[in-house]
Amino acid sequence: MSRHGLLEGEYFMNGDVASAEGAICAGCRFFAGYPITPATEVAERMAERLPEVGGTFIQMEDEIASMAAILGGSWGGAKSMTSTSGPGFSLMMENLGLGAMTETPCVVVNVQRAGPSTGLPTLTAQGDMMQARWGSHGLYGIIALAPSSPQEMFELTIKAFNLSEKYRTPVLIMTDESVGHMSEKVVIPPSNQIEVFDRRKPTVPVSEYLPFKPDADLVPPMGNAGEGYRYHVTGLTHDERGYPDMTAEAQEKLVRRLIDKIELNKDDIIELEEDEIDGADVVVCSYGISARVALLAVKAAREEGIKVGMLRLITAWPFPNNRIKELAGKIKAFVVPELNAGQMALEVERCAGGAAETVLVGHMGGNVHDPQVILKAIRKASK
Amino acid sequence: MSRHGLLEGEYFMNGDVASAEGAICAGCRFFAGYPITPATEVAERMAERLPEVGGTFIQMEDEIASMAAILGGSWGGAKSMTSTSGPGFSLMMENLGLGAMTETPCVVVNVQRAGPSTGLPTLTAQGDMMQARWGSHGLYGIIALAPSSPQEMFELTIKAFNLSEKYRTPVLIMTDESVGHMSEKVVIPPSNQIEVFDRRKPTVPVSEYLPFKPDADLVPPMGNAGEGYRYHVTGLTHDERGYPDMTAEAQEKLVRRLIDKIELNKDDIIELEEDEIDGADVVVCSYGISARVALLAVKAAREEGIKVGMLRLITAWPFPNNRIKELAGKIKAFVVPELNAGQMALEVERCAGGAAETVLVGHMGGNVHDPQVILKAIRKASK
Amino acid sequence: MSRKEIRLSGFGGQGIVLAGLIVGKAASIFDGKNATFTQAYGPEARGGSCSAQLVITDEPAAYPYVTNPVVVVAMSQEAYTKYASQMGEEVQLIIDEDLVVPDKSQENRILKVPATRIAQELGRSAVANIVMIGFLTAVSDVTSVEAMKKAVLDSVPKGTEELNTNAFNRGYECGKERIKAAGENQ
Amino acid sequence: MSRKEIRLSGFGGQGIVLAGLIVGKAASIFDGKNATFTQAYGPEARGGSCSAQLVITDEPAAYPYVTNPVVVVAMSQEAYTKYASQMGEEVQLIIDEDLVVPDKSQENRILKVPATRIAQELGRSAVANIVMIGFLTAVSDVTSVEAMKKAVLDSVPKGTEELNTNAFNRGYECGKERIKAAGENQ
Amino acid sequence: MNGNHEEVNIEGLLRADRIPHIWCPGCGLGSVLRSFLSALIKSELPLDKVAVVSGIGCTGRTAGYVKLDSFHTTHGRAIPFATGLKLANPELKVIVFSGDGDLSSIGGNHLIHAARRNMDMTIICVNNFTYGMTGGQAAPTTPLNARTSTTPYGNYEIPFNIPYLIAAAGAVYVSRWTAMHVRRLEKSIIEAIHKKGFSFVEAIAPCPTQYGRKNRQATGLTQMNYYRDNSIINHGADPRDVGIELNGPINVGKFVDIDRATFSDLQADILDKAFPPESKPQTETTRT
Amino acid sequence: MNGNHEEVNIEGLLRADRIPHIWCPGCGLGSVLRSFLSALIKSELPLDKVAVVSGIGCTGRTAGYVKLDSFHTTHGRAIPFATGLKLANPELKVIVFSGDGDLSSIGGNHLIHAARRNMDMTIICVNNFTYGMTGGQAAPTTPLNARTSTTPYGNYEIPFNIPYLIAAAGAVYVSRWTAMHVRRLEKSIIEAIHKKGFSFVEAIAPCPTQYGRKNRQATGLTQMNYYRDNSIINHGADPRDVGIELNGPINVGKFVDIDRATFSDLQADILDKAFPPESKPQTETTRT
Amino acid sequence: MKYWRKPLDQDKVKPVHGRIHLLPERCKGCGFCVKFCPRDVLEESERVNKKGYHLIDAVREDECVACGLCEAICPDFAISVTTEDEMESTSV
Amino acid sequence: MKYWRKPLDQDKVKPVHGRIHLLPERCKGCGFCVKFCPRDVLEESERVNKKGYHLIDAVREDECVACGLCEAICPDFAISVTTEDEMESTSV
Ligand SMILES: Cc1ncc(C[n+]2csc(CCOP(=O)(O)OP(=O)(O)O)c2C)c(N)n1
Ligand SMILES: Cc1ncc(C[n+]2csc(CCOP(=O)(O)OP(=O)(O)O)c2C)c(N)n1
Ligand code: SF4
Ligand code: SF4
Ligand code: SF4
Ligand code: SF4
Ligand code: SF4
Ligand code: SF4
Ligand SMILES: [Mg+2]
Ligand SMILES: [Mg+2]
Repeated sequence: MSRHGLLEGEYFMNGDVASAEGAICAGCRFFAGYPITPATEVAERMAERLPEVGGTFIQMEDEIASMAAILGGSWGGAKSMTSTSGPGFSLMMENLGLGAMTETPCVVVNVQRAGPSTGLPTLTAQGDMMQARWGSHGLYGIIALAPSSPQEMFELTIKAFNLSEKYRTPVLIMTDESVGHMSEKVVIPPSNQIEVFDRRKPTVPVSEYLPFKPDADLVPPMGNAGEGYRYHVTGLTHDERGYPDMTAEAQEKLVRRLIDKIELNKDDIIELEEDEIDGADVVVCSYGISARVALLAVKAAREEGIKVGMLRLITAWPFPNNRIKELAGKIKAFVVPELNAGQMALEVERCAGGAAETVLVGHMGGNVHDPQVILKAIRKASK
Repeated sequence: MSRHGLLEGEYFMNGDVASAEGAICAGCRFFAGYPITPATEVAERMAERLPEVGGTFIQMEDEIASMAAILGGSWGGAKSMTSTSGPGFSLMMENLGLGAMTETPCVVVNVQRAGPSTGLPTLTAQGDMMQARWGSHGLYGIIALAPSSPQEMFELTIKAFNLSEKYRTPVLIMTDESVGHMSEKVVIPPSNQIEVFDRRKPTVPVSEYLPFKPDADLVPPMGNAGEGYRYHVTGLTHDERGYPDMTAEAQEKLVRRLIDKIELNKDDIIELEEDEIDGADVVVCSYGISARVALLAVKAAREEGIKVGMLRLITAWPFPNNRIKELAGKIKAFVVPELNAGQMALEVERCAGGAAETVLVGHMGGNVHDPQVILKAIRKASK
Repeated sequence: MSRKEIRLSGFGGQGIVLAGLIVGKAASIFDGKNATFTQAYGPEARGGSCSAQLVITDEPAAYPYVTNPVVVVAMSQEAYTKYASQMGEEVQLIIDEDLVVPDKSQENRILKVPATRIAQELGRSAVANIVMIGFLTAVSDVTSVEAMKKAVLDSVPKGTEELNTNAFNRGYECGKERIKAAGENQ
Repeated sequence: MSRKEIRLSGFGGQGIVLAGLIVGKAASIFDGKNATFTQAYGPEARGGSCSAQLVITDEPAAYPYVTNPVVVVAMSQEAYTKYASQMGEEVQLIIDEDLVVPDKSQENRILKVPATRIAQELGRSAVANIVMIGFLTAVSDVTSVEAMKKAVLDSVPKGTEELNTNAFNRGYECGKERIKAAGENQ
Repeated sequence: MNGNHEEVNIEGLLRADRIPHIWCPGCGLGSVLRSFLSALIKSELPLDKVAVVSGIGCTGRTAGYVKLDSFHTTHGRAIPFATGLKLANPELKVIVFSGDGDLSSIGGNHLIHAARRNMDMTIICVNNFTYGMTGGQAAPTTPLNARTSTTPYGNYEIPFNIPYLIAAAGAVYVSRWTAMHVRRLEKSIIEAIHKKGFSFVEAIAPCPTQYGRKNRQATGLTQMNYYRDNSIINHGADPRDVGIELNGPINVGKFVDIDRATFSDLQADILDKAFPPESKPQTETTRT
Repeated sequence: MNGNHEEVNIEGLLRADRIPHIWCPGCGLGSVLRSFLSALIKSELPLDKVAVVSGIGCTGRTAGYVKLDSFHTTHGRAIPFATGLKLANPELKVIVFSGDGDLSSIGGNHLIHAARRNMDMTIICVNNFTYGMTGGQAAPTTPLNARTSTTPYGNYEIPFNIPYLIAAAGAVYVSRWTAMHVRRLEKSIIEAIHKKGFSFVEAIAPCPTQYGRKNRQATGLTQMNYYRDNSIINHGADPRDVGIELNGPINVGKFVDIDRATFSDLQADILDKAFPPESKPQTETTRT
Repeated sequence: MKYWRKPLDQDKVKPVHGRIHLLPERCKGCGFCVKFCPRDVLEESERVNKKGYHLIDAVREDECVACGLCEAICPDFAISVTTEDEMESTSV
Repeated sequence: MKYWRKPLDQDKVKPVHGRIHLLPERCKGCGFCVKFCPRDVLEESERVNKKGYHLIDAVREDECVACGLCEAICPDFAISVTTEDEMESTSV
């Protein structure tokens, strides 16, 4: 056996594997995880591949430990990742909050399956979208991306690492079993053509470094453990030195910034795919596998002469409030097909603010929508 | 020492203790918990009191185990409860989902403190309101109550047990450190004056009982373990017998009902407190400690001649969509003070649907709002 | 609608919280009013500064926090500096005279009680808080004397009733004397 | 826009998934088209029914699922009943003749290959899936022969190339024969 | 146990409408389940008062096949769920039947704490050295150097010696058998069921599909043969000496059988002291 | 450790701007911390490469007082966090300093798994028999019958014998001292730090405020006196014999000191076999 | 090193004769019964069931001593034994 | 039963003289130093610091052998010892 290093070229692989390869291209060198259907293949691929690129894979005793370990890994200087599905994602919530609070770059892949609870372990759903935003206690901002294909699993995993390093925050990949388990061609460019962002290192002398003092973009540069900073990092509310500061003022300053560093950099973070939006009466807003299914309905509707645009959420969180508001003023209705009982649809409805109707096309999961159902909703909404 | 049994009369006690006494009055006889500020006093009180009324207290090794244990306790036939705060609440999420999926009556008290992460352990906040709704993966409905005083901690804990038994679902008490740690007079009526609802038992012969076959109200009667039913209970998607059924159809049927049994019984579940809403230009919508702080601002605004109503969410989830929609058509604006960066305010905004403005008065937690800030928001909103 | 706000402060371990609870219980259970008790403390389990607040009203109080206290009790220098030293003339200030050196400006109007010393004389410095409650009852109209006495007895461990009654009485007497003296001085 | 949908089915353990991946790889990597591979399986780790679906298109396919297959391969009776028996005339049906007894109505038009038997003859029943792929390549235009051959070699464990090439060729030859025979029969 | 003996056979203890089960050909789980059901019948427990709790995994599916009150919970949480069940209704005999991964990986903490408390329940832990259900990843029981889908180059983690760990945590009964030792396993389960306190039976079983195939034991039968040829019956062995190595011998037998007060015994002791039996619950009506 | 010795004193290892610390008068945590810092200095490790990881609790506040890279994580999760830190940067010497509740209650699973893996790190576990920070509830270390705020009638749970549990899980170094044994504790910490693999030092310490007061040891000094009068130095004792009872003797000493390949050793072994050193990473460009 | 004795409990079993009953739809052909039968009564057959598993045959049923091991070890609850006299299950 | 020896390592300590330095704002009056000093050098005083803790005094400083135990055991980093000659910390 020989170490293969970075891949390059065209591969036929599934979304989970593509995500692992994306991570490796993005520079991920530490993975801690725990098996769970339908995300296991991410871990298995990392177990095989990380030794080939000089990284470390460890299977932890559970998802709590996995999430804690990647935070430690990140502070140790390695780009770090874990992957899971609903039940494990629920278990990661506490330490995801620690990641947000300590501004620790890392990537968590959630390949969604149907829940609640153990639900349908092998079958698709998109039921964890709100959990991605609100699943940990307290206040924080989060970035979540929603790939629709293996190629995007590859690309958005790279993007996730870049965003996590740039904004010093955990970034979530919220995909679904359909995308995770589907195999398609994945094109991996030569590594020198892949844009990779590394955490901004401190520029001040070691003794002057304050690990939580932000630059103008609200993000503090980050030194790694072992580099001589001797800093303190805590999940308690803290000041710029990282020292606990048990006051409402410190809370206001710190937590407001944690939220703002994502809110105020929305334009840089949010990525949407828009198709025939101009002049549309109805805009279908969807993501992940549902967006691909919806496209069939959109095309059929267009053939019927309905003016329907497609807005695909590549970034799910932060939510594109402004774009939705803007569109609401111009169209009759949003149609939101998703594999849940209404999650992103609530956000669309909120942002539409009554200016356009919001039609949820919900589905409890287990399989994808019948495109006809979406088509009917489009027809109705266009009237 | 002698066993005291049920209390009755007037007591000066804090919210945490009042919640424990409410639980005992409601018939709670099993408590499994893990200490955490500011909820520890609930557990400590139960440790002292349960042996006095013939119940069992156990301190588990963590919050995951606590949540799992109360589900087991409930199936064992005991009304069961746990209490926690943010970090522990995050850890309970997976098994909360199991409770929803298996339709297990139980009560979880979350005395909120400032987060994310360890945050400000001893200081107040309301940052877990959305987590209460969305914190576990997958789709489910939930009931959450938001007490504002020790007296309400007592009363709403009883109500929580009643709702959990009636609808076979976990019910959350979402209070805050302020209410949990504040002491006030609590009036405990004689036990025969307390309305207590017990789970509806099967009426069919043992051999015909289907543990997940709902009655007309969408809730299945519940037999306890050891009563001869020999049923199967699983967190997998299941049929009316409780057998795993790995199909999208079973998922649709089961999960839709889990959501509907709460949605369609909203009128029975939702409790609001309204004050001078008729003819108001502005309605302040708040809950927990914030509602009490807001009332000061509301009164000051009224003295200034502003027509301002007060809507207190006693039930936070299910959210009173209809009432908000109705009011939105009649008023200029909602003002929503809460100790977070906007959580219930998002729901208000969504339901207002542009018909009324929604003004969040956010606060990252650590202490309560300055009533002047709320007053200013009311003034501005009334213009 | 009458509203009285009271603050008791000192360091952790002095029994400030228990004192606050006693006052609250006296007002709400035994005087039949409404009282809201809240507390503030630092991260330390013991030894940090500590304050107990009470709002006593006829109707249930919505706003539970102290913003305009009528009485402030300080049992440590730190607490005095933080909670009492900035208070205007309208606020009644009480200190433990052995633990707090008041600012010059307040020197004359402040009420002083050697609560800890009296407690030590009674053989247990832990009852300084009860001495202080007795004193408070004497010098203010926060609650009735009867209510406060009942609340004390209802809140202390069995077997310590006599000690605590003595402590209360000693504080109460001291309060009456000081008030009288203050009256005579004017 | 051309779109071809294919379904391979059988029971778990027969290598259906690998077969599907080979077809997908052949089409997308070696034929330069786009292919989407999806699978469906029961809760069993092994022995349950199993199906692999492929959508092969010129442009990337949005909708990745099979609704109107042009070819259905069934390697078990259960799979045949579930996936093949209801298919209309326009759908090409292929079965392992030793494992599936087709419905009377389809008896005549169905393509049969003793894939498992051939594999056993080659010494490893595990290569029945490769025999089937050879057959499929011969009787349909799902992918080019070259592409499929490359895909097979690219997907099987090192050291088994010869065995698999043989299996492919045996299947391919069998396919060509059967096609010819069918043509002659008409 | 107070008899109330019921005429029942194995078939009557299975949810016949769910058989054939989902387990693979040659999987040892069915054999262990059968030993368990047989033990249950011979134990003469009143079956309405027996509850089976499983976590998640192939083994965890057991709860779904036994015609008893049966709970299929979350991954790793069978024991705390069972704890609640038992404490809420002490009449129940609670049996946890779950996998090595479920009980000793994600559920490891509950395992040691329940043993520590000497919670009155019986654990049947099927150890197939892997996570079968998710496709054969390494478990905390996977021997050093073994191949699994997450140890493609060989496992570099040292496994637990579970009997030793459980003994150290406080279990009063610890034994190990394999799926091949059907009769001895059955006997041991009967003993465990009758034991007061936390009893633990490790049942080693083939997982040909996910573990065996990757480790030169391609069928269940190969694995069973291996057990037959490499098991050493070693009753009373010091638990610290019964660790398992790849291709090494397997010590089986009863390793621990001691007596110690259970959680409920101690609880009763202490509460009876605090509330002497004469002090009946009463309603207090004074205003305090 | 490769010297690079730095002139530093204890004061220089403290975040002086955070002293006085929040610990109570008579709390033993400060004494243990001092022993640790002194050990660290004497160990001559390059201090820039030392990281301290704590969980949550009074003990957990330690990370905030040491002037080193220091991480105050979530309750119970110090060890997995430390695992990530160590694996991402193997140059680091990682020390976990946390409480008995944090490490053995909520964090118990990570504790046994890290010991099993023989992850190269040193654990200093301060055992004050309670959850100090949250107000003195029972911990898995609280002796039977002891009073705590959640065992108002006396504790009815049997505590862990932590050294035994850790030894059974796989630790290569296990010792116990009390806060009173400042010098021996220091020496043991130095040994533990220099030990390759998972080393564990239990430091028993007074918590007068939450534990002592409820159990007739009202001050730190009473507790320290108790340790002085009741400790038995018992090097090499079988870990199974060192459990602690209320008002009983406390066995102290070094109980385990063995050699065993660490996680990283075994990882290197296996990966070196899979990828012989000559096979350098390369970029594969074939289309497959 | 091998402390192995077989067959299990053979000595305690009365030398009765047994009859073997197979539920073919349950059998998965694992061969446990064939291999561990102390009397070598069973053999794998050419017959396959619906799922494609090879069924077993009691080719030497006369030799069967109704020890019940095949029934006890079968992971699929597919095989059972009755004694010739009673036609009842010997092992519960 | 008691294998206790005290004072710790006393024999290894050179009989030098020590000076005691107290940081009064750190001392919490726990008495550990007083109690465990092998030479009985220290005593609790009447003086209290800002937080109300009783400070300690080196009432018999002449007896101090600079063993460093008080410094080592002080949980509040409040006391240190220097030798008379060097005025340097003896224990790192
Ligand atoms: C929280 C969570 N994490 C992961 C999983 C995925 N999962 C299901 S079963 C299993 C492993 C089961 O292993 P074991 O207990 O040994 O059972 P086996 O399948 O081997 O019988 C895992 C990791 C899950 N269901 N929930
Ligand atoms: C998930 C979670 N649960 C509970 C808590 C509350 N909590 C904080 S510290 C602590 C116990 C600490 O005990 P120990 O580790 O023994 O430390 P000590 O305070 O005794 O030094 C608990 C339960 C928490 N912070 N997070
Ligand atoms: S995967 Fe393994 S454990 Fe699971 S059913 Fe198959 S053989 Fe048994
Ligand atoms: S509560 Fe206990 S452990 Fe915490 S600082 Fe005080 S004495 Fe120390
Ligand atoms: S009962 Fe015994 S002898 Fe008869 S076939 Fe079965 S195993 Fe063989
Ligand atoms: S043991 Fe059972 S499943 Fe296996 S071959 Fe025999 S009868 Fe069939
Ligand atoms: S250095 Fe030693 S002798 Fe001197 S005061 Fe301190 S403890 Fe006593
Ligand atoms: S040991 Fe330290 S804190 Fe304690 S009395 Fe002595 S100097 Fe003060
Ligand atoms: Mg397993
Ligand atoms: Mg502790």
